[in-house]
Amino acid sequence: MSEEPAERRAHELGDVFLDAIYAIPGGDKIKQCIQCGTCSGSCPTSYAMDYSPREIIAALRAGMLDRVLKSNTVWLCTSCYYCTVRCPSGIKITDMMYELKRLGVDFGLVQKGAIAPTVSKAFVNMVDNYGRVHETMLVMSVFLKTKPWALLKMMPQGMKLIARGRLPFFPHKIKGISEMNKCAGAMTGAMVGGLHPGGPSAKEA
Amino acid sequence: MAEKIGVYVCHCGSNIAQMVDCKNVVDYAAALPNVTVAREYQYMCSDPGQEIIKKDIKELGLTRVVVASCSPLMHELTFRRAVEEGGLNQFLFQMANIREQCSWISENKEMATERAKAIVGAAVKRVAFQEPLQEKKVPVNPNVLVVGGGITGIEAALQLADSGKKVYLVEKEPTIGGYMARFDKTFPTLDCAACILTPKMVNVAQHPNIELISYSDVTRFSGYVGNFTARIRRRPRYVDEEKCNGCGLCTEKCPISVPSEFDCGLGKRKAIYRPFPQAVPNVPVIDREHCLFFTKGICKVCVKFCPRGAVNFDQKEEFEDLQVGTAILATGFDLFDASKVKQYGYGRLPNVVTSLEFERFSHASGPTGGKIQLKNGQMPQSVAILHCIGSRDTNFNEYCSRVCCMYSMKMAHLVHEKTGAKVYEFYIDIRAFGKGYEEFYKRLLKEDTVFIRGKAAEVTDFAQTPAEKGKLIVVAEDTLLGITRRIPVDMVVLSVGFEPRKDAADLARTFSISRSQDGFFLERHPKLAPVSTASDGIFIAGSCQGPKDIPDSVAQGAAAAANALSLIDRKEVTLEPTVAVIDEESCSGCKICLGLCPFNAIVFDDTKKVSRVNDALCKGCGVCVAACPSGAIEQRNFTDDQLLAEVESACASAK
Amino acid sequence: MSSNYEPKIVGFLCKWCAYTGADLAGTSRIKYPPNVTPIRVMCSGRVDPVLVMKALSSGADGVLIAGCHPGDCHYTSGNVKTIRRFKLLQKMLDQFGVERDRVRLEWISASEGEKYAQVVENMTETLRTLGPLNWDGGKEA
Amino acid sequence: MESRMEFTYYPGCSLEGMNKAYDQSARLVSKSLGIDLKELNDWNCCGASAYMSIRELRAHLLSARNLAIAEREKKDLAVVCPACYTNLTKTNHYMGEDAKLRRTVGSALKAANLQYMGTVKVRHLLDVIVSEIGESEVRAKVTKPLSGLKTAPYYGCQFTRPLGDYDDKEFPTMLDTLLKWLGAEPVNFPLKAKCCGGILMTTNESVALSLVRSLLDCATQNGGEAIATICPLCHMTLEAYQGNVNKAFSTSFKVPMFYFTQLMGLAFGFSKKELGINQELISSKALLERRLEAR
Repeated sequence: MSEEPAERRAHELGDVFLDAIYAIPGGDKIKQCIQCGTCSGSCPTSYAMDYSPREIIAALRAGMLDRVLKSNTVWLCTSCYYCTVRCPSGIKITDMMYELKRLGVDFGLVQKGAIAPTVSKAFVNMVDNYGRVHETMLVMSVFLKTKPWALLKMMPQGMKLIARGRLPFFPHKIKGISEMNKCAGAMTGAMVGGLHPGGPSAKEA
Repeated sequence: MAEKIGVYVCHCGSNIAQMVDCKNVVDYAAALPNVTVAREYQYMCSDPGQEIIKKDIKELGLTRVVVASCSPLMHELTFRRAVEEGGLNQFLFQMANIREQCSWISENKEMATERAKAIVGAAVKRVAFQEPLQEKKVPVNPNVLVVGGGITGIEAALQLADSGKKVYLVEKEPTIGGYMARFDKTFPTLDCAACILTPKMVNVAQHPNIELISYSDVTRFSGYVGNFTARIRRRPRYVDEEKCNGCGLCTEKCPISVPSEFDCGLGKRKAIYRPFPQAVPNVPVIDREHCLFFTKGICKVCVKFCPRGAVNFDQKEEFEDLQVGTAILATGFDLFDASKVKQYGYGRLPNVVTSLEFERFSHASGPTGGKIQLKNGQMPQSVAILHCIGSRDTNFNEYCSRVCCMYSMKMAHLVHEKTGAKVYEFYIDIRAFGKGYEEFYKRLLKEDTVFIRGKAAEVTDFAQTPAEKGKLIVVAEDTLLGITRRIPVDMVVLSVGFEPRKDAADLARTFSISRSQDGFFLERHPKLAPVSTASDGIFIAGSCQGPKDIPDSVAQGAAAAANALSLIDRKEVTLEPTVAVIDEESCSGCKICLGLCPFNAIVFDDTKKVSRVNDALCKGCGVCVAACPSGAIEQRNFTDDQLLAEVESACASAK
Repeated sequence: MSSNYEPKIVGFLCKWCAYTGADLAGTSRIKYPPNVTPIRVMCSGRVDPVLVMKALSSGADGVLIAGCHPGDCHYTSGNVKTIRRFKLLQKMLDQFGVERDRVRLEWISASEGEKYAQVVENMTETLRTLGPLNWDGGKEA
Repeated sequence: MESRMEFTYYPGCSLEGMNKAYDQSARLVSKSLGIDLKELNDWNCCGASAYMSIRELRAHLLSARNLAIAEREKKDLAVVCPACYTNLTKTNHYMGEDAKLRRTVGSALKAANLQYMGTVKVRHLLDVIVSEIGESEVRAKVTKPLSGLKTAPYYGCQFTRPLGDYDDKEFPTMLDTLLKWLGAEPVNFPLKAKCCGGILMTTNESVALSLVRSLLDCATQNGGEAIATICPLCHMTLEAYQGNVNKAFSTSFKVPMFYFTQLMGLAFGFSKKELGINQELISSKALLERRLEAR
């Protein structure tokens, strides 16, 4: 009865999330998960996850979305795809993790203080503005937003790279950037973000 | 002539009635031309259901009957019999399938009812054109062909032979015994496999009613139920089976040693060899690939030492035709190739072995004399057994191989007993469904076998801690704890699953039988006809139908024998009269049909210049009927008139 | 055409493979549109083009011919003859101006219940887009 | 050398920055093998994982734009970054399989007068060199064999997973093969296709560093004196963070890193400068002198 509002929301969203996952190519395969643990055993970072990928699927199917959202699991996925190629049920677990990241961001439900969504957003901004990623700028902007002190720590490394000409200062902007954004605009608003109507970022787009 | 047709719509409990408005269908049928009576009933196949038909035939003078119920594959024979008992020729009956292909597949009652009406209407129209036919009876040849000499084929052959029937047992290897001959112990009772198998093998060898044809295969199979001809190809052994007394001197003296297939390449055999000491027949075979005579034209040591002059390098491949009435296929399975799953390191990491290799290690007459040992000859102190290798996996085979859980636990017990090593079982689910199996699982738990619920993710030799140095590390999520564990062990055994034989497709073609989606042979009915096939007189038993353990295989071998016996003891079988007939008046003698018939059932009469069908050979496919440019050929019970009537009505009556 | 148009399909199914496969779809309770009236033949090789034309001229919107996979024919090679005959059939359809998509040849084994259901579903969908045939068998021409 | 194979070439963002030596050396050795790489006109980001984490459709659109431009050139697209390979190929596959995605992305492309019919094949340069150019051609170019250079062949994740079907997904061997052709000695490297953790370096450094440490451990324990890479992110991670690993775990790794194209270039007789080896963070000078120049 005394559920936190966020938890209640998580419960309500359980079905929305499941449907969103079913909708990605091959997404409904999670119905056929046999909970064998191949994914988690194959995952290079599962030891640091609050819940293993197998447990994430179990929680999703049980409608316990709060577990999924509160965990650091999806943002620890490195896209190594071992789980995907080994899964005996043919589940594209990595793709599922991407979808969960998008859902978290779209619904504003990411873990507090998580850096990874910030990095991803900075990445997206840069690509949308320049068409390409400029590593120096990306790193700078992320650290300025999250932990500026860390930049100092990285100075010696950075100087080395600069000395070897490996840190160009100015970003390259592609010629087709405006037409690229026109293309993106041609897709409906809801589609540009995730596919999740109601999510705040869908409105932004 | 106006026919009097009776139409009977079956509810099949609620199977049909809940999706098809049967009353509506009956009303529709009653209004069709020539329909005298239309009724509905709960279960038409029941005795009272059949009685209704019989009574109506007698009292209303019906001349044709249509039953709308399940698939003809289920009950066509039942109703034909009822019609016959009612006094009508059984071919004046037509079945309308409104269950499998109508009610069961529909979600909309209105649409399903319309479809049912169309199907019934078509049957009513068709039945009016049907003609009385007489079934042909032919004698059954009592000889039986059994293909495959594993435990299943052995059981089938012995059962048949003991009842006095002649059995030809064809085995493609030099010896019978199959996989079971390679196993050490058998679960859950832990009988020694050889102790219970070898006596049966000897029985086969000595049985007066069994002709064992080893090192041979079936290349062609033709004819029809009760009267088949099997073409056997005998490969040359280069040793005369009649002369050889199995003394083994040739093998002893042969200078060439090569890896033994029987021992999975772990042990050696000679170029003239018996796969194992208790081989049946107890006659060696010469391996042409390695024999010095065949490769270099020298040596002949075996010839020199054979006291009976049995070695014969001039033997040639021979073909022989056998006449049999029935055949039992017990061709078994292949094991999954573990090297396909790269993450377990089979073939790359020494001491990762398959379960069959383990059996050979553990076998008293195996390459290590029954010692379970590592590549360096030492005894393992810890062993991991990985379940479901190649099974329950969409990347390889989706099905469960059924036996691996149990044989894995048997291996765990043997490791424990013989080495005292710590044993880990990595499993997804334990499937211990047979008699005494769950009890065996409990016993293993008591023996301190460590069961880790989680499919192994990988096996690596990269050590991350000093304790892992020099070990194989099995990485898996312990799903009951929700943590990934790294378990260092000395030996990893991969419990490989079953697969259809590589040549299963060819064999299915040779015998005109089907395969299920997984590639194993398809039974006629999964519950009620598990050893029959869609081809009359051809039975399947054991793991060629799907993975099975020894008790189930033996049961199926015996079941197939009983099925064959039941057919033989009928003495004669009735053949479907749905053969082709040629109207000599209309035949133009163009001979197109001759080239089309796959059974050479059509002959050309040179004097009358017309074609004629030999109805003993005709199997009633109807290909010639469709091709005849003069429309001179008809297929009984599938005549143009009948099919055209059915087609016309199928379209017209639907809404 | 009214929105509740339901195409009528005549299915010639060989007894050994396709008919058994269609039965399996039912036994497995797979749902698909009940638009096919099945007609059982011993072999797809029995399906004379005349039967197909008869179906189309009698009110069928489409015809499905289904047999064993090539190489798996119960009669060794009946379905090979079906393939050849089917090509001829397609030319006939062209002559009469009937869309080729209305007549399909499919290989369905006794274990492919799911495939049968998919084929019927897919074919029903195609015929819904094509609309009713209303062909008189070429009498006018 | 006359060119026998023509590709459009997609360097990817990371080859413009910290990994420009990869780009430099890839172009150089390709040219000498007769592979004509024409840089894709005005290419854009492939929609890499950070982008995919936020926007699905638009990530596909990014890849589709590149593919559409490549299709206009009527050539297949060669890439060197495995992550770019994965993203471009994924979009290529999914647009082929999923009609809805094809329609949505297709109509969006129209806004820029672009269209994509699905005819472009994305190829990884290593695959092209090993499968198409082949042993005899490569060996024929080798003037300074890398004799005795004990190299750990490091593939990383996305060279074959999930979509690259030209090599084994668990134990790829193409790089091993190529190293042998160059005269080098590929060492046993059980972790050859494991994750380097690079993507976590900014967000979860401790997890990332322990992954890097395992790789360095594994490579050196098996006798590797250098690591050959095919992925710019892996390369950067293993090169730039060896110091951090040493600090965190009190180790003392100093393993020189080479892009596979740099090793090819060395064997083909190009200078270290031409190949961008002078841009390295961990000096390979001593190693190369000991192994190659001492002979």
